[in-house]
Amino acid sequence: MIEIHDVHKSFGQLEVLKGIELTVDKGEVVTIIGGSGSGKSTLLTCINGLEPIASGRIVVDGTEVHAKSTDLNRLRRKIGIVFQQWNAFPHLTVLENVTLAPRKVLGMGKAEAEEIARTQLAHVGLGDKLATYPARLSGGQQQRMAIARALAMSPDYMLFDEVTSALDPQLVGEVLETLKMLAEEGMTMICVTHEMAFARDVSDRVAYFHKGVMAEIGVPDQIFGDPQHPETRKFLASVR
Amino acid sequence: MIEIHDVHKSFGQLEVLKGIELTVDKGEVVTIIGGSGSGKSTLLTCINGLEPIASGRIVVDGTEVHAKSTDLNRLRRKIGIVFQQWNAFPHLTVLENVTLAPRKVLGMGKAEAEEIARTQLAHVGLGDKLATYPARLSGGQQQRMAIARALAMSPDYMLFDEVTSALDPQLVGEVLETLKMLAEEGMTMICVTHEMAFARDVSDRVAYFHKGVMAEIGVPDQIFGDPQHPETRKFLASVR
Amino acid sequence: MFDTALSSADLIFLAKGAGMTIVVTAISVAIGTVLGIVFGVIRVQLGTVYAAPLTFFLDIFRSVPLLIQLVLANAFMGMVLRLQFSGLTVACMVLSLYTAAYCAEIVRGGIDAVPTTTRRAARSLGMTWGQDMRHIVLPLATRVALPSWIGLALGVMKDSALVYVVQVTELLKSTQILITRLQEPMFLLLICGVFYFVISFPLARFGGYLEKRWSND
Amino acid sequence: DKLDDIISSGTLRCAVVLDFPPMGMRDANNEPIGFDVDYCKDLAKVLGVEAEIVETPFPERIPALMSGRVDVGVASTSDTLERAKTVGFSIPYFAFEMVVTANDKSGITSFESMKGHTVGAVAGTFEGIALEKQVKAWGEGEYRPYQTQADVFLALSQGQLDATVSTSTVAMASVNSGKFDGISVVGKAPFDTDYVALFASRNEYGLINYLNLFVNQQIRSGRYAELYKKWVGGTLPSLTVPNAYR
Amino acid sequence: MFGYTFQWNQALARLPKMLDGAVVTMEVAVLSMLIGILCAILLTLLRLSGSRSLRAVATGWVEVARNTPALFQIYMAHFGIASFGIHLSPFVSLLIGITFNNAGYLAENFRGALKAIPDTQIRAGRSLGMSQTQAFRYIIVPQMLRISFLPMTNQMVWAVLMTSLGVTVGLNSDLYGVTQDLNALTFRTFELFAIAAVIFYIITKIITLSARLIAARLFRY
Ligand SMILES: Nc1ncnc2c1ncn2[C@@H]1O[C@H](COP(=O)(O)OP(=O)(O)OP(=O)(O)O)[C@@H](O)[C@H]1O
Ligand SMILES: Nc1ncnc2c1ncn2[C@@H]1O[C@H](COP(=O)(O)OP(=O)(O)OP(=O)(O)O)[C@@H](O)[C@H]1O
Ligand SMILES: [Mg+2]
Ligand SMILES: [Mg+2]
Repeated sequence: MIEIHDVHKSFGQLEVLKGIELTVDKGEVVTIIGGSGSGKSTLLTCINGLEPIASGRIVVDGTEVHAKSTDLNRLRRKIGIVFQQWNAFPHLTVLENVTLAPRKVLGMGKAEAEEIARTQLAHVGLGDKLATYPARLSGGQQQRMAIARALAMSPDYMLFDEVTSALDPQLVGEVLETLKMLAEEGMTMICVTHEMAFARDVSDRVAYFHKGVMAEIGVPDQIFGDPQHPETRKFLASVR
Repeated sequence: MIEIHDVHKSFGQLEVLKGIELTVDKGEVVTIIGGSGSGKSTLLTCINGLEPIASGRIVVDGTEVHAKSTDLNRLRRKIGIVFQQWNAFPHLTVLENVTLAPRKVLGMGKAEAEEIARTQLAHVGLGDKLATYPARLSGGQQQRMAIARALAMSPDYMLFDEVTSALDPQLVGEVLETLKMLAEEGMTMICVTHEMAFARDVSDRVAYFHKGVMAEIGVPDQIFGDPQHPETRKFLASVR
Repeated sequence: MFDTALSSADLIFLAKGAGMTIVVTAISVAIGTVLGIVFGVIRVQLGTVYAAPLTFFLDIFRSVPLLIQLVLANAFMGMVLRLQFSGLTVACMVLSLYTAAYCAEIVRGGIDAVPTTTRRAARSLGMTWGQDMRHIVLPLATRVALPSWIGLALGVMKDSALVYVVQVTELLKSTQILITRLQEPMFLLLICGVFYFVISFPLARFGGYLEKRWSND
Repeated sequence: DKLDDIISSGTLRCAVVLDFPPMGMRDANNEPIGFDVDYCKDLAKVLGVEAEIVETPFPERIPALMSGRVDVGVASTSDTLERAKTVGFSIPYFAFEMVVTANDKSGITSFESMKGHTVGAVAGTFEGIALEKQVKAWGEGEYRPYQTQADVFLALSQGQLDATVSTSTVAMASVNSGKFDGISVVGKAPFDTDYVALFASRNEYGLINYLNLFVNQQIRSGRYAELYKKWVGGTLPSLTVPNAYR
Repeated sequence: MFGYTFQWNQALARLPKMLDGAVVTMEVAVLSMLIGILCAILLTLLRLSGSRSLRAVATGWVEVARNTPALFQIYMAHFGIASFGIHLSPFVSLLIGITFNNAGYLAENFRGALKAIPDTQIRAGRSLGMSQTQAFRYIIVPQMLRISFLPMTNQMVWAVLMTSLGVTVGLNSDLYGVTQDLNALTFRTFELFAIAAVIFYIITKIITLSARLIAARLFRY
């Protein structure tokens, strides 16, 4: 379970998160939508401790992320994250990209790590690209590889940050399919996305962010069918 | 009038255009759709003589583009083109980007060129960005600047090559608005696009390209409502 | 074309000088690179403000003619500190720091060239700072830095021509000794130039090749 | 003190300039030879130690001593008062006459006729410093200092220099070597006789005393004349200054 | 603590002479840069030219400049050229040697800069009706200058440092030459060269700082 209590966060003068409250249960899929700069990405990077927070608490399975005593490297093993920019490790093959962390972080043997990597890569449809270097992959394939890489650590939670928005329209579909599949398998997920159709189909709940505040949260039918907050209405009108 | 007769074009072994026939009348808006690699961009660059052709003829207002005797620099003044990649000149301000060609190519005075540039920039909604450098502009703004830059040469024809496909979804709208406005003003235009809604709204005719061949051409209602060619049907199904 | 009194003993003498050039270069580049990596990583980790003293110190080696650095270091070690270092030691010390100053800059550039997004991805997989450095940053930074590093090594080899001022007889000095005796300056200098060219050129080409190869992926 | 140190270390390290024939140069095997080399070996012999020749270019002679890399300088060093502020000199062990060597095409026939020409010498030497002063006094012509004696004669034979002033010994050795075309010694330079001395650290009185006595003994024993004949030839120059003590 | 007595006032008394030397050093450096940039542009064009032999000449220049010691190049510029009967003053020889070196390195930089500019830029220019020359002059060259501005600044610093090699061809009016002459007179080696080092340091700092100011003014994008 991920519990976020009254989280505040600033970059210099700019307050980017203004008291976020959100609890994500095991197996739940929460989608975050909202305008550019509203703090969606920042929230995700705070959840796995890549960014410090100013005040509030983020608790993952009972461990407070930003406590001094927390071993972040250990915590991050159970929180997979995939970013908007494809950040494949360009000097490693697809297989090596996926096995690196299991081997170095979990101390797995080569054979075992490769076994897992193969499974995950097949899962995302890259079973035939094991020996390829990322530069040879399309954007969509790179994104799927990044997903497999995160999954190979057997995380309990997955965070996705606009994983399709840097992709050509033709490639978006294949990545969204992969996410949908994961959701159906019961993975706990927080997805930041601009794909409204996807948000509606897959989410248990949808949150709308506006200028660092979570303006509204609810089941997809409510958010898309009957938005309460005027900003949500404006936003949805603009993206349709 | 742009007349294209039986144009063939190859890159090395690869035949990219296989006998294209197309005539675009004054004031007409023709949209080209089609899969990746079908030769749409290549056709546009052949029309303004940036690429040579293997055989066939392209005639613009009675001048044969690929004839030896043609002064291409002079011909290009009347054919504006805007590319998918934003290619603003990064070392010049928005105003300087737009005035450069009128001054150096048409030999206009500074005051006159700026007068025109201001009008065109206001037209595309960049009236307040004159002194800004392109690096400070969003992708959509850069594209609109590129359109103003082409318009400042008072071209008789405009060619647009997927001008929105490198843009974030939020920015697509503003650029398409600009194109629509131009079309309504009676500019003769050939637009390559992936935006089907746009093609349907704006075009007089829509052409579907498939593997270097113009598989089908017709009014939007026919192409979208009742496509004749099986490939057209497949393509339209895939993008919807 | 050349009617020369150059004997085979002289050629051996020249080869010894060339050997000295290579020895001085190898030692200085080796020590300088290690120091440069350490300094470079420290500079990146500390940030501009805290690393300022180190930056200033290293900057001196890039802002004062090497000839003066050598003369000064020699005078300082010997006259002021009264340490009895051989000329070779002084030459290697100065050239090592000289190399380190440039190398730190190259290392810093290499590390900066690794996108933060890639480093974040590594950290978010649970890798420690050290693992990130070892498995992601260094391999990637090396690609950016290696061509410049080869350029640096070549530069140091060429600049080692100046260590004659601290009584180290390297290639150019050996050539001058032979010129004094044989009085055939053009011929001997051409041999000397060809020799420098023969060591530099293939290495320079290799650097260019790496750059081309690695810039593709 | 230093004298004891040398004796107990078993080696005497001498700074010698090896591009200054016939005082210091290299043989066909590139081994050091010359008047100064022999002189150093003689000194080592009387001290009962091995001689080690450390090659130093002209400008680096005194720094080499200061930095402790050599024990004494046997390097044809003029005993100027300016330098004596830094190092200690023995009594003179050799004296140079200065001559003018000119490129034949320049038409220079004497010291005076160098006026207005491009002339040069080795940077930082006695004659170099004196010549530069003279060119300034003439107010025309140009003075160029080169780093080595070899470069000076090279520039002279290439015609880059019209004339040079150098010690008669090196001028004769170079002209007679046959390596330089079209240059000849045209006359004396009216500079003071250049007395050169051995040098050591300024405060090593014991060593300097020893050097003084050594120079004196070399003359008395006839070894000075012997070496002079071997390396230079001709009339033996006097090492004493008329009407003065030293 | 030290066995050496510093005599700074002796050395400082000579500061005016050394500053005169610094002026000569700057003259050589600035001239060699200006001419070097012109040569480098020429070399860059030659290397793009259709003629095989012109390309070979340019490439040869660049490779020799980059693969042999600067000391060697300067020595050649004096004694090497002289063996063809051309006599140049030490100042000119040093200038030629450094210019040769500058041009070689800068030409290589310019080439890299050219590669870094996407060819869509030329296309964009051409499609507005500009000729090849116009596109090059108004679009490529300004961007090229920006990309190679930092390398040019570095080269300028090196040019200053390289003037210290002028002594090998008989120059004694530059900063290093003056210092060496003073050293031969007084043998206050440490003090004199320390002062020279400080002057060199200040000169290079002035260059890098003013380059930064110029860049801030010129390149506002
Ligand atoms: N490292 C940083 N330093 C300073 N400001 C930052 C930093 N990262 C983000 N910001 C700022 O914080 C605000 C929120 O950024 P964030 O990336 O969280 O927005 P977002 O909702 O993800 O937007 P988008 O949809 O464009 O990705 C923005 O104004 C951004 O400029
Ligand atoms: N300069 C070139 N050299 C070689 N091949 C080229 C070149 N430009 C284009 N091609 C090839 O020609 C074919 C047609 O390319 P073109 O860019 O015209 O396609 P397109 O229809 O515009 O596709 P897209 O929708 O992806 O932009 C492609 O297979 C492409 O790889
Ligand atoms: Mg974001
Ligand atoms: Mg295209």
